[in-house]
Formats: sequence, structure tokens, C-alpha cells
Amino acid sequence: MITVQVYVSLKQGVLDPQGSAVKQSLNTLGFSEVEDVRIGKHLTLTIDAEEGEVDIEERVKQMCEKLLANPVIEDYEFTIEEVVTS
Amino acid sequence: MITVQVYVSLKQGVLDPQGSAVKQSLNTLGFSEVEDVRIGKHLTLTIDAEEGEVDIEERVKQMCEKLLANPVIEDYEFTIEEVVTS
Amino acid sequence: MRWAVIVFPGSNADTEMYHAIKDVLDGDVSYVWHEETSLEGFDAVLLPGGFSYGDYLRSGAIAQFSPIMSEVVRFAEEGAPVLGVCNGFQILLEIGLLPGAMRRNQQLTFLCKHVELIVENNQTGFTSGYEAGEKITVPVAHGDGNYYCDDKTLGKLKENGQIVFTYAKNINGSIENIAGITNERGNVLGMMPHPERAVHTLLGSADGAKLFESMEREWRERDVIRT
Amino acid sequence: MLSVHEPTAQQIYDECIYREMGLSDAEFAEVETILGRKPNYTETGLFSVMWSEHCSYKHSKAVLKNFPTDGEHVLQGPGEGAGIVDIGDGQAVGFKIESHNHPSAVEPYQGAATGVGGIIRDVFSMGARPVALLNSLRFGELDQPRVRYLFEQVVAGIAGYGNCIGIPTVGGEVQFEPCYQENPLVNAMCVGLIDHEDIQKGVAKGVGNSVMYVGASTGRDGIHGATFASEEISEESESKRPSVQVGDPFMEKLLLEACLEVTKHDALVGIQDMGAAGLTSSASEMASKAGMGMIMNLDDVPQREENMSAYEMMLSESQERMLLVVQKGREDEIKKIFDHWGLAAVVIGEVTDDQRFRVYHKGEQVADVPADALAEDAPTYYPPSKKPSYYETFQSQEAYQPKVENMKEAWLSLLSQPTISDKSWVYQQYDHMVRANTVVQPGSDAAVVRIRDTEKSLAMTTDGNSRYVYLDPYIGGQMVVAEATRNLVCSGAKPLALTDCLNYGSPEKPEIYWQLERSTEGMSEACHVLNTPVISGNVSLYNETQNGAIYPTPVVGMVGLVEKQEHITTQQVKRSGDVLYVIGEADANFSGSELQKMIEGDVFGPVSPIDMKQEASRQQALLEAIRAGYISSAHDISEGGLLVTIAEKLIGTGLGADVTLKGDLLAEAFSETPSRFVVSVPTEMTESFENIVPEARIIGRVTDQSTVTVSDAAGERQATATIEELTEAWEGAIECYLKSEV
Ligand SMILES: Nc1ncnc2c1ncn2[C@@H]1O[C@H](COP(=O)(O)OP(=O)(O)O)[C@@H](O)[C@H]1O
Ligand SMILES: [Mg+2]
Repeated sequence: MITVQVYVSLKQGVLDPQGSAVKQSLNTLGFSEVEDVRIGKHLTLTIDAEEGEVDIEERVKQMCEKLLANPVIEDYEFTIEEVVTS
Repeated sequence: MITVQVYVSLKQGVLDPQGSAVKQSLNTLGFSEVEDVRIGKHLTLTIDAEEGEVDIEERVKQMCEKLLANPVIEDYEFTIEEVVTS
Repeated sequence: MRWAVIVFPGSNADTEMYHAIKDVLDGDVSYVWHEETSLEGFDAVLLPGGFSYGDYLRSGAIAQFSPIMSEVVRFAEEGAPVLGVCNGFQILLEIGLLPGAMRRNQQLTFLCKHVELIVENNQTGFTSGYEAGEKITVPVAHGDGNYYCDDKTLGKLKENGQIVFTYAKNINGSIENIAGITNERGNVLGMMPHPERAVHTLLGSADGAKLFESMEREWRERDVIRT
Repeated sequence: MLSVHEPTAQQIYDECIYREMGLSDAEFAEVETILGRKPNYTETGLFSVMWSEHCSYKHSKAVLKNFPTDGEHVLQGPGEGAGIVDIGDGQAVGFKIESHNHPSAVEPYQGAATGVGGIIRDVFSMGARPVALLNSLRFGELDQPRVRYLFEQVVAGIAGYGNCIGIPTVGGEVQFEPCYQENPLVNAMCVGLIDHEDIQKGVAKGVGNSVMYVGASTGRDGIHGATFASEEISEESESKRPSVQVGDPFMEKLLLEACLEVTKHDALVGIQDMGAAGLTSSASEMASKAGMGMIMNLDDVPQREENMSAYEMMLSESQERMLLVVQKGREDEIKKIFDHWGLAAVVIGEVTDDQRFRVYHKGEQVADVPADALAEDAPTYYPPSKKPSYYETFQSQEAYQPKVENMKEAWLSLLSQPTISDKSWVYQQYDHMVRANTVVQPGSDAAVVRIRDTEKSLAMTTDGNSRYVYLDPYIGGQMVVAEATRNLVCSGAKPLALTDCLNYGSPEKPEIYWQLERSTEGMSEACHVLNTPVISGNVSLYNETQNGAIYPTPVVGMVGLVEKQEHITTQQVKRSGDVLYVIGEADANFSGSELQKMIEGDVFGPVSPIDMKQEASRQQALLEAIRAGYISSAHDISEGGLLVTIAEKLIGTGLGADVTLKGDLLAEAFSETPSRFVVSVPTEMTESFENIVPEARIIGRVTDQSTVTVSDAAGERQATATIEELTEAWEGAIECYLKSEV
């Protein structure tokens, strides 16, 4: 089994209304040290290693470009972890 | 400046309709190797180091518990990175 | 003229779209399930509002891969009229028939109310029945209607007259108050407000009716040229 | 491999483990008698949920018996997913209200969302197409950050579910009162349309027929949700948090469309949603109602998590699931329909004729109990009832009289009270127009939804002013029902029937039980006189925290029929020159009023009785005048009194009014005496109108000025306010609270 962590975030320069709202709330709750908040998605994919042996990295990239991120406003990153199963 | 990455995810066992829909969609798109998808939030906080000198870890923990995660259905994790500013 | 209302799993404004065509034009309209692979015989395609696939991940993201969508793309590329309302607009953005993307409403909450729109371009096959600059009242109902595009795209939209509707008052954070845009060719319109919910004074406004009438007139005139 | 170590039947008995599940010693003994042996762990679980207050109504059955449940138009009374009333031409309307208070206190977004999802399933499981949603909400005061959080999240949750599934949320109410601070109320109502021949029942008939499971797979969520809903909120409920479920409105949309298709299929025998107590309640109720038994094999149940025990599966409250009984041999026809919608339907059991409910798991029988015992044999309690001392005190007090120095100031302050002020912040988050049939949108007395291809429309409302119920449960109970009918009549509708949600504290406290008894007596009396039978409902007890119980809060959801489109009437005035009338006299008692609350910070004192006969005849006369076309706007006088009513009639219309008050000025202006209305009538209609409603009294005229003037009988000016001032006070008051962080 392989676990892939995908992070999808709004492109720099694209306004993040949710992030701003959370920053505001943190500030009013007394966390005045918070200067900026950006909110993105964190997807955890569990992938069957056998089947995916081809080129995991390439496959995940395709998933991101096709579906997981919208290139007009979002960037993505991912990390791949092998998980030892008994 | 300190950058904190906060990951908020649904607790194990809590239904993740978004994750299931994305898994389904990936499978239909031909990514049959994807066995499971869970979707969570990824927040990037920028924190003013001076002010936050107290105990960043403790402060972020408070933020998570008070606002960023709902302990009823969500778990959270975070990492703290010092950012060198010029 | 034959109209197709595409139905995705989770579409929920498909019935009012269907009835708008019936009520306004007494038109020949059919539902087309997203698993169909042909639009043979249809003259216009309507992508209705709703929450296709629950709008999970991103609004319209999953629906773009429905089997019927490649037909919709072909249909549009042939120059035939495609109207996407609300979720339909979002799907058109996701699949790239229209430029830009939707973000969460600036105020973060869903917004349902009648709003005033300005007809910015009445020289399209969708708006020829309106006066230039006419103010019309049409309801909105969306959570992700905050339109975004980069400066270059915006410049092009303006230059080509692709901005068809704007909000008289910015209700959701959209760039330049944009409420509806067409593609460069002008045969694909996406708009967040719901003209199909504004076809009778009983519903609070009948201003949306002209949009469907315009589409029919355009088709008839083109048909005359064709034959 | 069973990793869970379940206590044995002997251990459950010896260590009184059943108590943790909510069964009392006596109830457990009763279970032993029924079975003739000690129940095992799974069986104890089955009894504990089915005999919980939420499922068995053991403390409320006795009072519910008082409600009139029949009427000439009632096609289905209490006992099924929703009640159904005939509206003519082969059509009928089905509706029900249900609470989701406890889950919403713990996880407000999902609690409210799943509350909406649950009530929608109740309605479409009858075969009805859901056409509208309403809700009734109660929170503490908005100056508390926690309350604001609950309020925002509950509204977002209702919106999230209703908008996504595409059923318009057309109405509701919100009130703010300190007693709801830690125990908010979230009651959701769904209204559906159905043709008579499509009415379905939740029955498991026909030996050998298949029991099918459709919808979301089963997880460990919500285990013991029904029991949780039957206890007070405490520190301990925090640890029970995992019982909160997450809703999947997309799944429910598919389920809804598929089930409505299936209910038209003749291979379907019965259908019921899996709500509280999940598989256990739907299966055992369906069997019991048909006088049959059922065998179920849990290995065939679609599961989301690994190694679930029988106990967990039977008690899971995973959402978006339905149970069907289908004719033997025709399962594939049903499967095909679900398949089209991308849903799997699987056979998990079979109808038997032995009246036993038997459950198998991993080849072993894990439960064998009489089906009736779970669904029918729960004990009924007749708890002691005692008049509370607060009530005696209030009765001995004088009717409350406020001191008001400046009428205009009081007027403006009333308009900005959260309970009175503009609710658009709430309802603009709900898609109230989807399906394009909402012809009167939120913001008038009742919402009106047209019925396509007919002249008819349905008017609907939820109401329940708990202040009066608290001060005087009997009179308050009458008032709750009367207010709902008033709102419908003002919209041009004839009230058909009602559904109720009874939200109270712990019935085991004699003072609370007394409130429950007295208020339902008052409601029943009003139902009789107003001819509005109770066709469905729900009870939510134990709404208490260590700081005490909530006000007794019966909420009424009511639906009325508007026969012709031209009868549809709204509260806003229509044109300048129209004559303003008030119907009904004000009584100088301010106990329980918004003005008392505003000045004193609390409500107290005796409530004046309401004359139900007069209420009924007045409503009848008003409806007649509306149908005759004499009235251009109608609005009942409720919280805040007449001047608030007038402001609400004017705001947003661009019109103003000149008003003259007679007699006791303060009472005229601000008293909330029930059974009263303000209507506007075109000049040329006044004579005809007065003939039908002779007791109506002229109080002024609609003007095209943007001010409202209020004078006394001598012509002396008492207050002048511009519409702008009124609007400013009324609009945005709620948003203002929400933005005032901390
Ligand atoms: N307060 C009430 N008034 C009238 N009927 C009620 C009341 N409370 C419950 N009922 C009826 O009892 C039946 C069982 O209710 P409930 O357990 O809430 O339904 P469900 O099983 O759908 O959750 C329903 O038919 C309901 O209409
Ligand atoms: Mg139910």
C-alpha cells in the first residue's frame, strides 16, 4: 500500500476569503500574532502498490491535473509514502 | 516570521462523503489503483515570531482546539517552521 | 427547436429549466441523462443548476467527466448554443469551455435572493431581446459564485464583449461584478443568476423569459440563413 | 475474527451493564420476562434503543393521546413516516416535523444537517415528493460567543443539506432566550406532495418476501444516538460525542429520486427510512406493523468499517439508508432502478410468519426477540405531575404594565430585538426558490408554494412562542396552535392539519411533566376548535442542563390550502390610499411580551386567556374577505404588538402610513393580545369588507410618504418615524451581533 498526501492550495495572488475570515476570527479570539492564513485542501490517497507499480509519481500528477486541482486558481504538491503492510 | 502548517482531518470512522465521491471519480477516470481518499483541510498560518515568542506550540494547539478543528469529528496535526526573513 | 436539459447526479434545478422552456416558449424540451453519449437532433443545450456530485471537491469538478460532456464540448465547438446556469456555469468553467474559475462567495455564506443585473452586451444570441444596459431582476442562489480570472483573461473578456451580465451591486466578490460571460465565439453562455426562475411575475420576476426568447429567435434566424 | 469482547448475558445482569445503555432495572426485568431468559449483549442493545424515550415515547404517550388525530381530510394520521392530508383532485400533502436538538448542541453543522436529512427521508419514504422544508430554531442570547457559533453553524448546516439536495427551505422561525443557551433547539419540517394511489406504508407483509437495504453503507456513527437524545446534556455527553453523524446530501438526493421511482413499482411491498435506532427500529417496526416476523443476516449489510459487531450494526445511525420489503423473485426489477442512480440495493433478510425478529451474524444467531416487544411493548409511564411554584407566583401577580416614556424609542428598540428583527441573514442562506414554485418567499406570515398545473398552492408555517407557554402552559399551548392558523389564514389559506414537535425538559420532574400535560391540553383544545387535527409529530424531552430546563417549547408546523392563485395574500401593503384596519381589541396585559422582556430582561406575570371561539370565527371571516378579493394585505399581530406589525407591513414597500390609536395608547401600540390582525383594504372595497368583518376598526391609511405618523384619538402626534429609521432599526440587527466579535 502506498499513501499519497496531496496538498492543494490557492495560487499566490488569488484572494482567499476563507483564509481571511479565519485570520480575523483568530485575531479576535486573542491570537493577535497571526498575520496571515491560507486555506487549502489536504487529500490522503491510499493506492494499491501492485497495480500502481508503473510510475506512481506520474499517475498522481495526472490525477492532480485532471481532477484534484483546478490549475486556474490552484497549485498542488504531493508526497509519496510507502506503507509496510503485514 | 514563523510558518505553521496545520492539517485538519476527519476522525477515523467518520463518514467522508467528499472523499468517497473523489475516489469514485478517480476510479472512473481510470485510476483504478486508488483504494481510498480522505479529504481534510490544510491551513498555513503566518505568525509574527516576536509576539509569539511565548510558546508557539501551545498557542497553535489552542487555536486548533478553539477554532480550527472541531474535536467532535476532526483530528489535527501541525508542524512549525522558522522562516528566515531578510 | 429542440432543447436538451442535461441531468447530472445531483442536478436539482433541472425541473425549473425544463418548465421555463415549456412555459415561456411552449418548446420541445427533453431531459438528457449524463450517461447519454449523443446530442443528435438537439438545437440547444442547457446545463442546469444544482449540486452535481454534491459539488464535492469543487463545484462542477466531477461533472465535467460525465460521458455526455464530450458531446457538449463538440456541440459547442460546432457553434451551437450552450447555456450553463449556476452549477452549469461552474461545469463550463471546469471543463474549459469558458475561462476563469469560481471561488467561495466573499462573505462565505450561500446567498439566495433577487438581484439586479445589468445587460452589458445585448449583441449575443442570448440577450438580443434586452436593451443595451437594461437592468433586470433575476434571482441568485449560490455559495461559490465569486468569479475569478487573471488580468490577461479579463482584458480579453472586455475586449471581445464577453462579459454579458454584471451585478448592479457586487454580491459575492466577483471580479468586475461579473455575473455571466460567453466564450469568444459567443455561443456558450455561463451565468450564476437563474433566468429560469424568473419567467413569471408570480415568481417575483419575469425578466428571465427574454433570454430564452432571444435564444429561440437567434436559432430561427440562423436556421433561415442555413436553409 | 471477532475482536470485540462483549459481556455475556450473565455479566450484563450481574454488573447491571444495561443501565449504561439506558434501561432501568424494572425495564430490564421486563425484558427478561418477555424473553423468558436473560438477553445477550445485542438483544440488550435492541431493547435499550427501542425503549428509549426517543423511540418509544414512554413518558409522552399518555399526553399524546389527547390530540385529535382524525378529520375528514386525513388520509394518514400519526404512526408512519409522515401524516397525510387530502387536498382534492387525487392529490395529498404529507408532512412531519422532527427535532435534532442534542446532536446540534454538540456538532451544530452536522447535527442540523442530518436533522434535515432525516425528516426528508420520513416524507419520501411515504412516496411523497418533498417540495418544501421549514425549521424552528431556539438559541440563547446572541451576546454569547458560543451562541453565535451555534447559530451560525446550525443555519449553515440546514442550508448545506437543503440547498444541496435541492428542496427549498421556505420558512421557519428563530427565537433567542437565555434558557436555550446550552440547549439549542433545532426542529426541521418537510412537506411533500403525493397522489393518493402512491401512498406507501412501512410494512413487512408477505412471508418469504425479501428485505432489501439501500443507500449509504453502515459505519459506527451514531451508535446509541436515540438514547443520547433521551438524556440531559452534561459533561458526559461530551464523551459521547462520536455519536454525531455526518450527512451526505448528495447520497440522499440519489436515494430520493430512486425511492420515488421505486414507490411507483408494484413489486414494492413496504418502505421505511432508517432513522433513530437505524436497522433495529426500521426492521422491527415494519415487521410488527404487519404482524409478521423477520430474519436478517448482518453479513450482507454493506459496511463502511471493519470488524463491526452485531450490536454496532444494529444500533448504528449512519444516515441516508432505507429499508425495503420487495416481492420474492422481483428483487432484480428493484435493483435495476437503484442501479440507474448509482446505488446498490442488497437483500439482507426475509419476512417470516413467526412474529419473531431474528438476527444472524457470522453464522450465529445474535438476537431472537418477539418483533412486537421492541416496537410495541415499551413501558408507558404516567409520571407524577405538580404545578410549579413559579406558576403559582405568576398567577398571583398583577398583569404587567410597562412604563414607556417615549413611544418612538420603544418602537425602534423593539424592531431591533433579535427575535423581532429581520431574518434575511438566515433565510438568504437557504435556497428558498429551487424548483421555482415558491410564490411567497420567506418574510411574510407563511410561505406559499404553488402546485404546478393546478390553481392550488400550499401555505406553510412553523410557530411556537414559548414565553407564553412557560408563563401559562394551557393558554400558551392554545396560542401556539392559534398563531400558526393565523399565519396561514393571512396568506389566503385554509389550515388543513398540523405536525408538532414537543421540546421539554425532563419528564421525570413533576413540574416539567405538568408543563407537558397542560400545554398539550391547551393545544388539543385549540386543534378541536380550529379544526386542525394532529397528523404527525415528534417529542424531544430531557432538554436540560445543570442550569435548568428550557421553556416548555411545543412547536407547531402547519400546512394550509390556498384554493386559487388570486387568494394568495402577503403581509406587505400594496398601494397608497388603502385603508388600514385592525381586527380585535388590545388588552392591557404585557406579561410575556417582547416589551416586558426588553424592559425587565425577563418574562413573568399572568397571561390573559384566549377566546378560541372568537379566534375561529375571526379567522373564518378574514379568510372569507380575502377570498372575496377585498383585502390587499394581511398580517397578524404577534411579538412587539401593533406598531411592529405596521412597520413590518411597510418596510421595503416604498410606502408609509398615517395611524391613529384609540383608548389605552400603550396597549394599542405594543400589547401582544392574540387573535388580532392588521389588514389593508382598497377604498372601493371598504364597505364590502366591513360587511364580512364588522368588528374591523379603521386605524389609518397607507400613504406614499416615506414616514409613519402615529396620533392619538385627539389628533395629538405620539410618534413620527421615517421608513428609513424603522428599516435601519429592523434590518441587520442580527448581522450586527454576529459581526461584533467577542
Ligand atoms: N407529538 C406528537 N404528536 C403526534 N404524533 C406524534 C408525536 N410525536 C410522535 N408522533 C408520531 O409517532 C410516530 C413515531 O414518531 P417518530 O419516532 O418520531 O418517527 P420516526 O420513526 O420517523 O423517527 C410518528 O408517526 C409520529 O408522527
Ligand atoms: Mg423516521
